[in-house]
Amino acid sequence: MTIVGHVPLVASTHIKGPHIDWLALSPIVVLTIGALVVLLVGLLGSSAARRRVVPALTLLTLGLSIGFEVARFKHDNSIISGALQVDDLALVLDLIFSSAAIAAVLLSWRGRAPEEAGHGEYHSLLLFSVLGMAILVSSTNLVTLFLGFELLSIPLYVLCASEARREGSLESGLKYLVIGSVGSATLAYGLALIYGATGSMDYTVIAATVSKGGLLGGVLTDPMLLTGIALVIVGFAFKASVAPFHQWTPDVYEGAPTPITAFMATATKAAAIGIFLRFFDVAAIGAQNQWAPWLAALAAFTIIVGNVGALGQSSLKRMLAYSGVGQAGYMLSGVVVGTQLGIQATVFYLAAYLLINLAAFAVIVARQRESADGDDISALAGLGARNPGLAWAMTIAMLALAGIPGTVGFIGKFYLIRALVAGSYTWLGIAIVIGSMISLGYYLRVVATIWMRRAPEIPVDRTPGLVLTPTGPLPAIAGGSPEADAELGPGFDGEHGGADALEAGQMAQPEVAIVALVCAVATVFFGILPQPLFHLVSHAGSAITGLF
Amino acid sequence: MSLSILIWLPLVVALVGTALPRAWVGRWNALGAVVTLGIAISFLARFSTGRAGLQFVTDKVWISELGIHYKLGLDGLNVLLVVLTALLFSVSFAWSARREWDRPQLFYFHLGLAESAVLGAFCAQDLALFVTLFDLMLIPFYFLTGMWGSGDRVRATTKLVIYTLVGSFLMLVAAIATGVLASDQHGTPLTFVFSALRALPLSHTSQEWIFLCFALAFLVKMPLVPFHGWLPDAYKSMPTPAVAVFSGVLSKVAAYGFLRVVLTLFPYASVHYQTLILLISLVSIIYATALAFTTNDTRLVVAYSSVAQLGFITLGIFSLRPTGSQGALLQMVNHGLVTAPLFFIVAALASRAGGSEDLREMGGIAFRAPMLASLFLIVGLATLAIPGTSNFVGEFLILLGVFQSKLAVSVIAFLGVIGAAYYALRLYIRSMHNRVGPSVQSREVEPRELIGIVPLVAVILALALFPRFGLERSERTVQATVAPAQLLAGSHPAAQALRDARLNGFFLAASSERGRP
Amino acid sequence: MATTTFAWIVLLCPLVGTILIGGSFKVLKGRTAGVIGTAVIGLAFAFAIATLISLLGHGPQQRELTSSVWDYARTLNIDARMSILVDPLSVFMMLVVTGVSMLIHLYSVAYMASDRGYTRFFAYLNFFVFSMLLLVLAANFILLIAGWAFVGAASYMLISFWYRRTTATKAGLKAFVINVVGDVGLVLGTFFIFGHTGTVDFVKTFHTVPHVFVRDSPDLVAGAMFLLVGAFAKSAQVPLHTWLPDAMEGPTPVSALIHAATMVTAGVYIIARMHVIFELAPAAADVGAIIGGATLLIAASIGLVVTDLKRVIAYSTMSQIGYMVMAVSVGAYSAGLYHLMTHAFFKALLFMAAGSVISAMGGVQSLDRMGGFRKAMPFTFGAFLIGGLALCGLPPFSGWLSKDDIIGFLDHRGGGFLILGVVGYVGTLMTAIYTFRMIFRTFFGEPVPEARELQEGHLHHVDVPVNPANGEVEELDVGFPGPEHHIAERAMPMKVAMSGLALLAIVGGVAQVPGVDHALSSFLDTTFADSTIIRDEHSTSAAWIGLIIGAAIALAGIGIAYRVWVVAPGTSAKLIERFAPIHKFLINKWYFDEAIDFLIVRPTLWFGRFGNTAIERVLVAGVITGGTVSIVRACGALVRRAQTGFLRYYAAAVLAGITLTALYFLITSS
Amino acid sequence: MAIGWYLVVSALIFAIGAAGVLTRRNPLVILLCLELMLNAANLALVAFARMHGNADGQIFALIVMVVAACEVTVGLGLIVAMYRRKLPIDVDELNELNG
Repeated sequence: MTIVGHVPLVASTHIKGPHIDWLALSPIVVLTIGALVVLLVGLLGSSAARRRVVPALTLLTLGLSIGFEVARFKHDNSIISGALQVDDLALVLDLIFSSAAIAAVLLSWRGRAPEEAGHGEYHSLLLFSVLGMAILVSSTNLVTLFLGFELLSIPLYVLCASEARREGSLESGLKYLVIGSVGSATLAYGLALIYGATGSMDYTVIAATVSKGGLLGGVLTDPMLLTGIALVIVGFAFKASVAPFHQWTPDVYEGAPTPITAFMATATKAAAIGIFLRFFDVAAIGAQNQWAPWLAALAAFTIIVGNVGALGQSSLKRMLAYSGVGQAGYMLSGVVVGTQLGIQATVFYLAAYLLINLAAFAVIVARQRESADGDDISALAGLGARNPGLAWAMTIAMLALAGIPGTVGFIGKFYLIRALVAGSYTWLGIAIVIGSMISLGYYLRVVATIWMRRAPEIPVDRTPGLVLTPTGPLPAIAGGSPEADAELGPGFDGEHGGADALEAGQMAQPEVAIVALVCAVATVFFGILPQPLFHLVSHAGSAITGLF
Repeated sequence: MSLSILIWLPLVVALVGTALPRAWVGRWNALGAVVTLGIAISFLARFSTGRAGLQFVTDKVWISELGIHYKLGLDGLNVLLVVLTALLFSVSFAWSARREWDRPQLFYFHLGLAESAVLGAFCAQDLALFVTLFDLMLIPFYFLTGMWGSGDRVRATTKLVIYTLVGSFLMLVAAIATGVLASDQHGTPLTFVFSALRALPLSHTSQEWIFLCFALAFLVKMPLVPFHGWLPDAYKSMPTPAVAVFSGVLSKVAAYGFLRVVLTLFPYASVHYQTLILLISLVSIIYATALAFTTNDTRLVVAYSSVAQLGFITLGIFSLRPTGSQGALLQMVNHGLVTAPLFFIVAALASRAGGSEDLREMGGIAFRAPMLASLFLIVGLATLAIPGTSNFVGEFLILLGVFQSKLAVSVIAFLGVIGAAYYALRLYIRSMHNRVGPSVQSREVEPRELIGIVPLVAVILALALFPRFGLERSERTVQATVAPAQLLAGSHPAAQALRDARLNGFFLAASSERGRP
Repeated sequence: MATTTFAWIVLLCPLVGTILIGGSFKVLKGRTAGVIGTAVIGLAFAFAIATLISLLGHGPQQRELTSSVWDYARTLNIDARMSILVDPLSVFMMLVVTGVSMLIHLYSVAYMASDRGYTRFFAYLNFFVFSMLLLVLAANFILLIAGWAFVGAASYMLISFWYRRTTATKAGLKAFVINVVGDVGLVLGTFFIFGHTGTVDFVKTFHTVPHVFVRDSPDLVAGAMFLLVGAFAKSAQVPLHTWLPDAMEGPTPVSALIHAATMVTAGVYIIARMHVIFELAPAAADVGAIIGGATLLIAASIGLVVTDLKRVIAYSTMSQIGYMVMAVSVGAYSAGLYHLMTHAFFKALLFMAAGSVISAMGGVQSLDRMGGFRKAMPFTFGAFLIGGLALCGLPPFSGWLSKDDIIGFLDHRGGGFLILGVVGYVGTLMTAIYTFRMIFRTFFGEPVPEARELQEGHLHHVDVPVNPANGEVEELDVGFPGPEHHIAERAMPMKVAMSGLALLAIVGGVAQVPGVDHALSSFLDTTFADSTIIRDEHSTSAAWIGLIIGAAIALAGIGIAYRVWVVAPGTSAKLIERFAPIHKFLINKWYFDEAIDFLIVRPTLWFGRFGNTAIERVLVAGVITGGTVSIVRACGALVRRAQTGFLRYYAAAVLAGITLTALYFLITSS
Repeated sequence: MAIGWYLVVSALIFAIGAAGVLTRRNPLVILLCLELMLNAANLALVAFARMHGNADGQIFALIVMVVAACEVTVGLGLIVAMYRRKLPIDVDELNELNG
């Protein structure tokens, strides 16, 4: 009561808010302003303005935020009296969010979703979601945590449903909303319990209490705190789509507009894993020997469920959703070890995952617009012959997801496993590679469809796979037995057909092709020379002190 | 001239080739392959014999965070294998260049990538680099088989990749564990360089499971029974040049891995599991031989014969005797030299038997093709390791090594020698001799077919006269490689004396390891 | 020039011939290939004589020369060099091999004239001689094994020379595989001995063996036994002999070459060469002697009933080699080698004559179809008769002296060896019987149509040639005996070769006559100087008694043969039906083939088929591969089925997850 | 009055909300149940704020309310959109996406 009593008094006098380091806050500020501006511009009359200016502004905003994020590197400071911690971990993750958003904007440039939802709304919601993520990963306080969490979720609910004419889109939106809200409620309740147990919203205080509990007897005994942590795990697990809380993922990914799916698959996952790192490696690190085994179990379970679930999926988006579940398992295992190495490995993997997935989704967008099969795997048949550029992008993406050497995916897995072994979680490393083995089952299927299956629509007119020379060699020798050739024929029409198709494909939607190719090239480049990425994540790792 | 040039030249050539018109690309790549071979030979020429250490070392930091070095080097173990690789690939390139391929640019790109990866895997002196290239070299074959193969090629190639990567991925974990645990136990910064790791012996417990992972990867790649499930389909549907290099070289990378990685880094486990591996090899020899007896698919006869041969090679390595490993090393080269031409010969046979590779469709082909017949006979006799060929010297050393360490095993292994005589000649007789097959048109072998066979036969004959050429370069290195395991096995002359002195490291590490939680 | 240089040249000649003929097969017309082939062997023979002369130039103690040209496979502690050993034994073998081979080449020049594979034939033939020379000249185990295997390979090529005949290819394969068994035995033997001596060089080995091995030490016996396996496989001793009769599928000159001069004598040679080892391992030596004796009897008994002309001679070879193996195993080295030489003469002669007869029959080899060729082909008859008499061991023919030299030695050693001596005499009797059975059935009696046709001056010619082994019609382009045939009466080269051998078969005995000269044994003395077995030549009188007994037994045998096949031709039929079971047993060659087929071949093939059909499909493809895949697929199906699409199920799963997580924490904490 | 009771009540509310989400098929009702779950958290927060005697809990509670409002708004928007498209307002009918 006393507090309440004093409130008017305090109010009457000049309220002295906490000091704010605006420069440190700049990325967030930029995003906020950008979102509002975009929203307003979206209200302009001329559709031309909307179509061109709005996305352009969005890109500008994101570009600016990236600029500020890069500029703020190595300035580790907590702001607004410890509500936010804009350190390198946060900044690296912000980079990931912004890049994902840029890709999303580019992919939806000619998309149906912005048209139907209205460009202004669509893009500002996207920006708000990014903002939410930025806040989430830099939160060092339960309130900001929850705030960011919701700020990233709610716009996504809308974005998923933004292709309002498509039933699937609406369905996915509602499903995401309901299940997501259950998650939010759980999280809120968990946070409440933690607050109750520790009496503070501030990570540092919580950490102190937790590790104090850790000191006596080695294990926490306060059931309230434990339940709180449990519920928080669940809440995060939702966003990271960790099994068994993953079930919304395939449906929502399939239903949502593909650019949004791409955004969710990369940015949302990054945010969720980021908050896992932030919360468990800072606030709850004291109780590691209690939550680590459970998280490890969840990770292993997720790896298996995701990878086996992806087998035999005919919808590419669905397949990628399941594979995303599996990948979430990989990343979660990086959280489990709770070392700086673990953090670096996880963030590295997130960055790699961003590049790889964007390449894949860009190709899917392209195919959805070109072929009738939508995101069905058959839409890729014969792509290798008709559009080598996209074909290679998809191939590289698939191989990278499978963790084949020469791609950044391999380095990522290498780094993760190295962290796991060092953290004496070798068995989890083995779980990861077992997951990768299973995953080959569906990634290779995609590659095979691209290169080794004939495109259904093109009529057979070209020479068979092997031009028979007068004296032989006969089919069985130099490859391409008759039926194989029949199957191969059109898909394998020399480079001309391919070239035409290539041009056609890229003329139609240069930005999509560019996203695909850039990401693919980056995937290979960082697979061979990963040094830059390592520098990036090494900051992130050192951001969280108090870990070895 | 640094090894990097040798390794990456094929890839560069192939990349350039993708920009060339399809009329030229074949010759261009063949030229590139021959140049590569020339470079490899120049290295062989400059290789100083009788030294154990590495030569032509290139050592750069690749990924400092992971302690991975881009370290290449040649020593007795790999110098000949590198030349063999360059040779087989250039032969395959030349053979392919005389044929029409669909989308040749892509075909040669994959082949070139494969050559670079294999050469790299052989030259790599860093465990992580080795593992990387070991996995990478498989991928081009996925495309080669899937796009230019025959029969149910997609299924076959998928099976091939998954099967082999199952092993390789486990090996990845094992490799990382090797580096991490070694550096932990000795408190040194993380490294994967072989020479450094050799100085940081692992505890027994970790050696055991790590050994199993590596062994699995290598055994699947070779393959040995019972890990050969991928072999029949894959070999049946691969295009000829691909299958020639695959069975000629890629299987050797695995065997080489045993020598380069396992024996040196996990000597304790090598001794501990010696019997197991010997048993697997023995079973492979006998079983594969029996399969080769009865199958009517010419390619499969060759395929199973290579399984048996790799059984012998593994047998030699795990005799844990210098003689055995020396023989194994020589045999790797020999086997590569005979199996590749055999596949080209099979192609030539099939082209005369109405395209069928089935023995029952063949017969009487020798008529009007005396040159083909005599080449085939030479290769066939070399395949069954007839004394007087270098193959025999290899087998002799292998079996001598095994004889010294496990008498019974070698006596049983000789059954494989007898069996080889039967299936090799059966293959020759059923195809070249007997009554003329239904759709056989016999004609003399053409230049474009000879490209694949003659150079290799020439080398076979040369080696038959001077097997010493293949032996002298590896003697020292092999002794150094086998020494640790031999020491532990107690069969080393100075075992008793040295054991206490040299192995304290092991036991200390072991005890401390057991102490750790 | 140094002695070894001559030897190297001897070794090189046939190799050069092979490459020359094989390389220029396109340009060689007519009989050029044959001429070249014969010439190089002749050259080799000349240089062999040169080697002999220059070796005799050395003092008796300096007659063991080795020469090495390069490190063949020297590595680690294995001293395998490309080196030859020239000592009396190898020179002796060199002479026999080159000499007899030269005549056989000469014979083939005409005999094979109409064969489409003429060039190929001489390339093979030269390669065969080269391999054999490598075998006898090798100075270390590795090269010995190499030559050993090359001989096997060459025999394969020659036996299946008419490669369109499935019977021929089968026979070739059989010969080769059994020979590889021999190689393996040799290699294992080498391992056992190398394990202790640490060297593969012959001279070193023979010097070290007495020091590193104690008498009858297990490893030594094992080694010697495995060496014997090698010897038996090559020399067609029981039970590894089954390839020899089938080897008759090859052209007749090949049979002559394999059986007379090269190949089969290798076993005898190696036992003699390794005598140091065998004398230290009497157990093994005795096994050799016993097997030799057994082979001697078994082969002779089969020879009594076989009706294929060439096979009869083949079995006689087996039994003669039995004598030699017996001899060298018990230490009668010079005697054994002496018989080896004489046998080479008369057996080559017999084969040539047989070949001539078969040509006259138009390819038919069955005795049942032959008869009365005496007048039609007098020269062939004469040659055959000389060879036969020498084979039976009748005075004054060479066989008489050499064979009884062996038996005499056995009796002289006494003890258990007496039994072997008796076996030898029994063998003599049977030999006489089957030899003259051949002669009588071929040349005496009513002339068969072919014989009459020949008497009228026309060589019988079949219009549709068939494979005598299985009666299937030949494919006429290549890989079958040429369209026309050649008989000694009409082909000068054949005549010359046969007369040469006939002469040797008669006078070859002079090399060693009890009480008269010991040229051979004293020459070989250098090699066997270190033999520990009592070597004082048994007394001349005893030797002559032995010779007379031998001759008597042989005469008796001939008498029996005369009684059965000439006086009362029906007798043999009667005998056959009286002793039907025995005859059946013999005609089936003691069921060796069947036994081997049943015990080894069938099970192996069955296992292979079982592997291909059952194990591969069920275990590998089914369980190992398919099993894993289906398990993973099943899990996938499970996950997908859980993904019902119903919102409320998802919520339920979530709440279940929440509860589980919370419970886990609460339980673990308390 | 012990904090325990507040917790019991809030837990009950949370459970009721969850049960509602599970059992009800009408999206509107489901939204209400979600509200219940969030408000359970609010109750707990306020109680704790009282217990600890600092205002953080209450601030949090306010924010949760705002968030809840937003969620409901979005939810209602979706439902309206579906209604416009004549889609059945029943979550069990929304299973086009599955597998």
